[in-house]
Amino acid sequence: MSIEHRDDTGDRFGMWLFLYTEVILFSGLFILYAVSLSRFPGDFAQGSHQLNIYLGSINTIVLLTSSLTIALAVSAIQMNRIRQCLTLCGVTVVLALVFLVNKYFEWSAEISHGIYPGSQHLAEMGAGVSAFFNLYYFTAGLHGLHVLIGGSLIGVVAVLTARGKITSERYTLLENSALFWHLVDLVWIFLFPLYYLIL
Amino acid sequence: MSEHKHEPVPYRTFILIWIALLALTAITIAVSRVHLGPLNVWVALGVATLKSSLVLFFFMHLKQETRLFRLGLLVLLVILAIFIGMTFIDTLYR
Amino acid sequence: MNPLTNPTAQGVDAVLIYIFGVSLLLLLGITVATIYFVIKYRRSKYPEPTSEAHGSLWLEAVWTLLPTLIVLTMFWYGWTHYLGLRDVPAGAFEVKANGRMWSWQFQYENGRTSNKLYVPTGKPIKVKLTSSDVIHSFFMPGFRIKRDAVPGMESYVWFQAPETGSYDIFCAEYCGTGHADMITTAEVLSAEDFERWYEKSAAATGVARGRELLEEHGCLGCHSFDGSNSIAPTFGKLKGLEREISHEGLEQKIIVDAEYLRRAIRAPGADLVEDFPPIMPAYGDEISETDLDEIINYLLEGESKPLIDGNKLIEENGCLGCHSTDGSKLIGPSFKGLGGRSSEVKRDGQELKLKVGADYLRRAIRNPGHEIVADYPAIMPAYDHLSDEEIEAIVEELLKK
Amino acid sequence: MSESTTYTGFWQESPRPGILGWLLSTDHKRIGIMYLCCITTMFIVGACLGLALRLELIAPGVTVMTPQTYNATFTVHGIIMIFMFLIPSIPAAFGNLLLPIQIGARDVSFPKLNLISWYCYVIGAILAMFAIFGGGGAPDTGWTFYVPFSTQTSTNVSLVAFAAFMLGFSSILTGINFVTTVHRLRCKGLTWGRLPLFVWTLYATAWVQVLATPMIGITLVLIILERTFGAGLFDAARGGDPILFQHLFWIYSHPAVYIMILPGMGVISEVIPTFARKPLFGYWAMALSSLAIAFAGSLVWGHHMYASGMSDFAILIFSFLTFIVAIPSAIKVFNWVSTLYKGSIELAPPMLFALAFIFNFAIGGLGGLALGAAASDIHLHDTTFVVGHFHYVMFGGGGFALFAALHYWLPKFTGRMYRHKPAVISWALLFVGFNITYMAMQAVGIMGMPRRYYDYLPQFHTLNLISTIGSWILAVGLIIMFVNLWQGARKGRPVGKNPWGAATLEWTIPSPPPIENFGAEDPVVTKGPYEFKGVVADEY
Ligand code: HEA
Ligand code: HEA
Ligand code: HEC
Ligand code: CUA
Ligand SMILES: [Cu+2]
Repeated sequence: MSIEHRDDTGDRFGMWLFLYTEVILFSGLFILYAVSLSRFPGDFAQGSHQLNIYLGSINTIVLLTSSLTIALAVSAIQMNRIRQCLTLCGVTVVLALVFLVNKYFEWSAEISHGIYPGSQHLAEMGAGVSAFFNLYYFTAGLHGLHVLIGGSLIGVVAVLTARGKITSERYTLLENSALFWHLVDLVWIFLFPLYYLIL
Repeated sequence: MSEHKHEPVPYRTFILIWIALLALTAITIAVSRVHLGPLNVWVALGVATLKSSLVLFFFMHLKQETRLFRLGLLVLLVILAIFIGMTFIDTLYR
Repeated sequence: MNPLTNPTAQGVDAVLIYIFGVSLLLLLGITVATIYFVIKYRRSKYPEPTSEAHGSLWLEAVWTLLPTLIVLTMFWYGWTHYLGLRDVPAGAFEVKANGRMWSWQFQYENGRTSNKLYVPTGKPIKVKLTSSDVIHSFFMPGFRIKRDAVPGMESYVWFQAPETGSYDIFCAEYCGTGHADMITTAEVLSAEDFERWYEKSAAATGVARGRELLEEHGCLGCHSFDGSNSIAPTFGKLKGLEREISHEGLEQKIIVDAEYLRRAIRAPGADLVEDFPPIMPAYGDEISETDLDEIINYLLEGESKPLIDGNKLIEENGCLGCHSTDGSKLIGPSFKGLGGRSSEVKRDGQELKLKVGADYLRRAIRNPGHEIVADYPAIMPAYDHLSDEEIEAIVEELLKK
Repeated sequence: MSESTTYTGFWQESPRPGILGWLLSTDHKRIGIMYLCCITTMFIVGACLGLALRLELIAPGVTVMTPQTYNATFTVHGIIMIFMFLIPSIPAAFGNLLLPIQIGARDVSFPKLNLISWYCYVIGAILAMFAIFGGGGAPDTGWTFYVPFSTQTSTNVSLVAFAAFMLGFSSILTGINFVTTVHRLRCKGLTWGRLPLFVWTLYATAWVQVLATPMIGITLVLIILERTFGAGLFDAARGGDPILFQHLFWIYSHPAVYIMILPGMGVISEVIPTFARKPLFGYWAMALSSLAIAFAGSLVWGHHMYASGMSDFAILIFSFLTFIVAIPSAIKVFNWVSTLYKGSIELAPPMLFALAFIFNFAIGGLGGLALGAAASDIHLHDTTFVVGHFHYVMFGGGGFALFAALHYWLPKFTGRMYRHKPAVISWALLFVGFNITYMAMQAVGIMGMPRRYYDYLPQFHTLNLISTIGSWILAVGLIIMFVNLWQGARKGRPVGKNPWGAATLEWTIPSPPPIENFGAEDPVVTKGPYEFKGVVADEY
């Protein structure tokens, strides 16, 4: 339309508000987790033992690193280093894929052991263990979905950057995608100890 | 409507934060091997909170943003605490 | 409503009256002030406002503090009386109530079960609530008590009835199609009557055991005998019936027999009757083998005598308080020789003579005001809470007298 | 005035002609109008279902529908009225129309997001309609979706849950937009102390939308997952807890009732000063009480669960906090009434609806107190008293506020005035019909009639009959009102900028407003929103 209004701070603030809604979305599952943990601490430890701590730790490192690369990408664009910015975005997307592939192997192993929501095996392991794995699958699943969305978003932003649509003058889109990606990381920062490290 | 432009954060800062994050991850895994009873959960949550504040304030530039952003975060955390805490008022005393 | 001399109702009513009373005063004050201002300061009289006040700290403080005080009293009053609903007096008589779609089953300490809640007067009763499928809620308006029956959890309510009588029990948590029919009553008996009822063995009730079991286990919440298939297939004429069922997704035809019925009750998921949802719960331990045999036998063979004992109903419903069976004239006409008698009645102000038959009797019980027998006052209550089957049973008995 | 008869403002000016000019428009006014159309449609559908419910309850036993149909009808009625009508009604329709103008902005912060939000709403509504009328069984869980029933019934629950999820998403996007807009786009001189109260309430509401709505999102997703995978998340035998579901549900759905009422309170706070020509009494108390309601509203969800088997300690806390929320509402009522004192009061149609709002809301809210007290709620919970309570606050409050807003602002946005006499007649019918319908409903609830009952015992008959008759009066009033408004919008007399003599910014620009609201120059505000000195009303 006629007079274009531009408000980068407003755009970022809007993104933060959106991130709040994401936090609340996950918090629903964390509430269920917290209540179940306080009810079945023993069973939760038992369930947690059956998760693969190595894959979990690797994924933690992967996500932390991807968080770094996307943060660096924002600095790069601010300093008008477009090539570096593109590389960093690329690395982030690759790390997102690594995370998902890793998750795929982890889940297939667990499912092949007969552990999945509603399975007979789970039912036999008792109420607390069932609750643990149900929540694990739904929380990690929702998180995985966010990894997928965040990764795609960064891919799109990288293309826009390459096309010159995102510049050192105008990079809110990149910044906001980075914010989203950091949120994905933040969720994992809590998810990891709560599901893998409860002993 | 004051425009608020950020200074680019130097790469070095981010890398230092990253190293700190990895170190904290190592710590939290290590601590989880020690049996502390219910304390384990609280330690894990404490470390996670520390890690997330690093991400929030540095990676997410919260340090550079105006007061409004921090106020918003505070509101979120208060609400979150209410949601979780008040649910426990029921489940713990049932 | 029932007279409120019971402790739980008195506690709750005190709170209700207090809150409603204060509310009414507040509402009145606000409404009167509004109407008064609107009339007094109408624009035709005051084209310009006579005050430009933006506010008044003093007034603001008043109407922040005033409501605070008012609501705090309400809160405290409500809370203390709520505690009264939770503290069961010592020595309470305990009954278990299990809710399921869509009936209540009460179980007493001596093993006796029933569909109505039978309790003695004057004694605190603790009802322990459980549910075997979805959430139900045990609600007795006459005692102002209510509590959800949640699957996997046990909760309770208590009450005490100073007088004998029959009190409604509703299900107050929405639980599906039959929610509104999940109604029963608490029959408060005198201590002696209750004792008699309590000790009486189940067999002595005059109803076939199979039928009783169907009622106790709530089968009749979903199934009927009258051929209606609203929620679940009817139990009417099951024997030898050809059924289309789906077995593990495959459709097939079978003939209803004992073997099939056994499966249908123990593992209803295995064979699904066409066009019905798979909502029937599986009945495991709670029905013993012998009871199951009774049920199946009853479903296949039925029974020769009427399902419901008409004479018992006539007694229970207090008909004999006004009607005699020996020909003597009480408040109402005698039952003696009723069948085939001709009777003078007044309908819509017009007098006519008619012969007593089943149709007439049905009307006379359901809607007694419609036709009034000559020389009798129009005081008979309408018995429209009786089911069709019950009316049929009563009519059958009456015609025999 | 001869030009103004042909002047059509944003109705004609558009970068794109025709229907696409609407469907792809990012203009907040066009989006607002589109919301208004959808919402009115939904209201009429929902209201007709409500009428059908009352018809079934005219007498005991099955009268016009089977039990299953009744269950589906009240579920659908509730879902439509809450998720598709009342939650978006004032914020999405009138908020979009007015918020930018009242703060002197050209549009909201994220106009494209605004359009996306409308599409989310439409998709959600279409999916819901499909779930309801598309065969397979309309959902029959009640709008509360309580488990385990909602995970067992074979009706279209998953689809309608997904639809509600989309509607929630739409609500979130609107909320994000409004919070950002209020923070970033206020024009010069429009300090926080000069914001119209309507903006304050929208702002408070928007925070609730942002912070509470995701909770219903995850709750609905869990129902869908549970129905698909049968994991037993709420099954006690598998480590779940049905009561936990109720917590998650009410964590959103109680704050949601304040999403429904707060903007309505904002409307009333605009209408009353205008027709009393007097500043709103206690401006800051009104502004802060809006924030207080929004905040405290997120502390009290447990009052829906007193009878559920929740811990007694939780009942103590939740009951206490419930009473605390009543205080800011009381402050508002007292301030409205004292605004009238020594004013110059004109009983124009918007004012009539506003006064009716105060009365109805007071009854509904005071009824809420009886529900908030633990002992009395045990008796009243899940009876028709609760149904009466929430119709009083939602319809008598939220609905009447919407009607006030329609009568107040439609002339602004259509440039034409409806006829006043039919408006007053419809108001009288609505007011009387409403109170008959729901007063009787509350009374029968006190007697102990449970809600969601298609059938009831004979002792409840008289009051139910009265209530049903009331609903017919209500229906007549509604039809007259809608026809009158429609005719006014089509061929009413043209109005000038400021027919009511109001002092907020929207009345300083032409009716209907032009596409970017204020032309080339952004407005500068120098006085408060309720300073009527020197404001002259245009004739209409
Ligand atoms: C617009 C929606 C809306 C609003 C504003 C409210 C407002 C309030 N509600 Fe209501 N409520 C609902 C919508 C709403 N409610 C719905 C939809 C349900 C049922 C959901 C379901 O189960 O399907 C419900 C159910 C409900 C229950 C649960 C009942 C049950 O199921 O057992 C309770 C219990 O505490 C309650 C309380 C309150 C209170 C205390 C307020 C307060 O905010 C009211 C404050 C207002 C006043 C107090 C009146 C105005 C002030 C005065 C007249 C001045 C004088 C006042 C004082 C001195 C205090 N509500
Ligand atoms: C904003 C919310 C809202 C509104 C406005 C209404 C409006 C009405 N509701 Fe609603 N109701 C709810 C929200 C609402 N309801 C909710 C949330 C529930 C709970 C559901 C649940 O339990 O899950 C409920 C439940 C509910 C019940 C209880 C069901 C039960 O528990 O057994 C009843 C029963 O009488 C009822 C009746 C009505 C009636 C008669 C109206 C009337 O006010 C409607 C008036 C309208 C008309 C009479 C029609 C007018 C006609 C037109 C406008 C057509 C004009 C058309 C043209 C000119 C083309 N409602
Ligand atoms: C919640 C409702 C419900 C309850 C309670 C219930 N049933 Fe059923 N029942 C059904 C439904 C629905 C069907 C049809 C679907 C199926 O075959 O599972 C059915 C089918 C049957 C059948 C097969 C009937 C035929 O025509 O083929 C029998 C026998 C039966 N039920 C017996 C019982 C008995 C005995 C009880 C109590 C101990 C009982 N049911 C309780 C809902 C119920
Ligand atoms: Cu059982 Cu409603
Ligand atoms: Cu509430």
